[in-house]
Amino acid sequence: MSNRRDVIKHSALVAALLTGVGWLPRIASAEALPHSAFDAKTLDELYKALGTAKPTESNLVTLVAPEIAENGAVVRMGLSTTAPNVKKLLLLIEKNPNVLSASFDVSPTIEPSFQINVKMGQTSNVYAVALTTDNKVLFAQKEVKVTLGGCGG
Amino acid sequence: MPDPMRIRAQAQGGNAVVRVLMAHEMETGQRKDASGKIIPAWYITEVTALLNGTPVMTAQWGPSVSKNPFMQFTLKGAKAGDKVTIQWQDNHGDKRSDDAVVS
Amino acid sequence: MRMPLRPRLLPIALLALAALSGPATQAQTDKNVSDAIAQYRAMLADGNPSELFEAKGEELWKTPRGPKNATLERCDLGKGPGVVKGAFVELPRYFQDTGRVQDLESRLLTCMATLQGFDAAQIAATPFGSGEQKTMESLVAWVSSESNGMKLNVPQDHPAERRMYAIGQQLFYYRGGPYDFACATCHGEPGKRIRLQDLPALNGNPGDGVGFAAWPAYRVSSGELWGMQRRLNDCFRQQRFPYPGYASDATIALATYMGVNSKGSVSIAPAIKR
Amino acid sequence: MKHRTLLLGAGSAIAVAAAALVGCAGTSETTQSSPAEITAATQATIKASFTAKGQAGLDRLDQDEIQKICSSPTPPAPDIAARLAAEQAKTVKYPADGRWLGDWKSGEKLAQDGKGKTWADPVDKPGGGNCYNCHQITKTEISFGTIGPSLYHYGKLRGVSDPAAPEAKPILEYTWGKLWNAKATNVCSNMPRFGHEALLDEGQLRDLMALLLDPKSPVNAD
Repeated sequence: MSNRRDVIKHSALVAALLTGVGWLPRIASAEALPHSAFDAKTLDELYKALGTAKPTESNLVTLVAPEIAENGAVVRMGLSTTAPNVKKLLLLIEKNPNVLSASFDVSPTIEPSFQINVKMGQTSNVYAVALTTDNKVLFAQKEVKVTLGGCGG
Repeated sequence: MPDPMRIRAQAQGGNAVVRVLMAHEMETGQRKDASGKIIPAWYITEVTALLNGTPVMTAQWGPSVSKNPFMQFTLKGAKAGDKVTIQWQDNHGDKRSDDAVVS
Repeated sequence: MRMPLRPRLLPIALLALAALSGPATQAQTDKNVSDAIAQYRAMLADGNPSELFEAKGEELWKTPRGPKNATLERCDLGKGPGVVKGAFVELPRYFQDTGRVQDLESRLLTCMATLQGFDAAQIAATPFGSGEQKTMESLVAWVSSESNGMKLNVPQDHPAERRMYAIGQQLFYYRGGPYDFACATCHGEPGKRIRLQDLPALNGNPGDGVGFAAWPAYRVSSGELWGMQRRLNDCFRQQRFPYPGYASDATIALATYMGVNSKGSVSIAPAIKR
Repeated sequence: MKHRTLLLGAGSAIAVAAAALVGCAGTSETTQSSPAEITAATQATIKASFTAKGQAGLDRLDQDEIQKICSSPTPPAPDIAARLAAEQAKTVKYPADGRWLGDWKSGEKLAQDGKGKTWADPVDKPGGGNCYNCHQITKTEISFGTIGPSLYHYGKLRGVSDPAAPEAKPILEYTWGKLWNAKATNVCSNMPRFGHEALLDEGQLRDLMALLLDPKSPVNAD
């Protein structure tokens, strides 16, 4: 199911989302990107511009989220990482009006693992992102489908 | 004065699992009231956890954290009798701090 | 260095759906979807915000309030003044002092009026979620939590209780309104759903923690604690009926009917619901 | 025209029933209530418990013959059911201009919409079809109810490849009738009588017809 285009898309998206919420250095080319620019050609430039902060999908980051949310008002998310030197764990919800849901600054006394209830306005990709002290950006992503529940009235 | 939190801290294999419920509206600033006026955003912006008085975690939250927020985390090396403190602050400047003892 | 790529995870239920071609595989779709919903609910089960309401309810119970500046600690919920543990699973029941069959909320109104001096009619007319109705949310959360894990045992000893059951049964099947709906339209047969929500068959015993045994509950959709009164009120709204009075006999009759039908099922109140 | 009556229309009967209720609650604890007494008490309870709110007036509690006969755990006797269904069948108004199908896209929107007719809804706002509450319809919408049968491939399964063809006519008529007055075929059907109760207008019904029967609709095409 995975192809290079998808990988690039998710990676670029995380980068753009992070830039938007102020967690990555604001890079002129990234900021200037129109939303429609999430395709490979333009994104190669974005990659270069992001340098070490290039977001990488990684199995060192885990996102636990339901396949389907019966109600978008409360969706339990679990985000954790086994990557070394992690300083922050972020939860991003792509289609929410406020993309950044929560950010956790971790210390050696706490597991880099959190559960939290968040709101989702609609079906969306959700990203768990780990930022390391050596400026790596690692992420895991999953689509959560938000359904219309009840009698709809 | 905001309502107290519910904090449960349980020792588990050399660590302590902490579950927290906070009483808060977490208004997004996106919703409208019956008359069509935007309901202003009102949400917890910062959460801090302390173990025996020492800060171990700070979290920044946006308005998309659910109403009456739930959060769970694990403190390394915490044992029965240790004191866990949770503090929050919202965008109105309201604050709340509650303690629990690891059991 | 690039990290090894993890294959993109497509939700299993959606993959299965994509493979569907016709109603022949309906059962499989239903199973995938209901598994996914079950997963969603299981994740939420730990950390039910109803605990916040329970804590507040216990405090409100013990706090002197109202014109008489009194607590509710002498309130008789059916097992004697001040006895809260186990009271909820035996409600609605007949009360000698009022001469009425009362559910939890109706009885709390009585106590708030007689002990604390509140105007019961005024509280009954207050919109859900505001004023003293907000107090009620917390009180029902706490009182019901004190029967959590106990078996429902709504009494049928007094003739008034049996009569209330019989009225409740007729109301359950009473069709009306522009849509011709009765309670039974949605809750008359087991194994049915409205949209993705399972519908308990309330003319029988739907089992532990289902139907009557799952209310009061924290509603994630509104972030409020709903008692049975609000649950029934919203059912009647969607049934396109007129407005049922708070703690009116129609609502108590239906609660009696459902409660008695659920005899022996374990109450998980306050539950968490979508 | 519909004739609605209260089960016990007379006000005096209600007064008696109310008195019986009070009496029961007070002293006559050993008396066993007769079924007629309970029915009267139910009526009294309804009267005392509901108030009009918004567009939901108290007249909504007055039952017509169908609602009355179907307010029981046991279905009506076959002969009565057949007679009443035949009467309901006479109420169906087929499209005057012979146009059966509208736009399936509008039909899908209507099928999704579960609003309308509650005490909280504005009177002038048209109500939705509520279809997904009870039926599977398209393949893509996974949030559907199961109170009614699946309507996925509705037209396809009935062999409707050209809705304008003469052989499709009986299916068009049957489907229109079902939408207009479901009680015409099944007297105690759970389905609302969308045409008969003026819940949807002719244009809306045409759009729902298209959703179910247009070969291009995702109901049949997917």
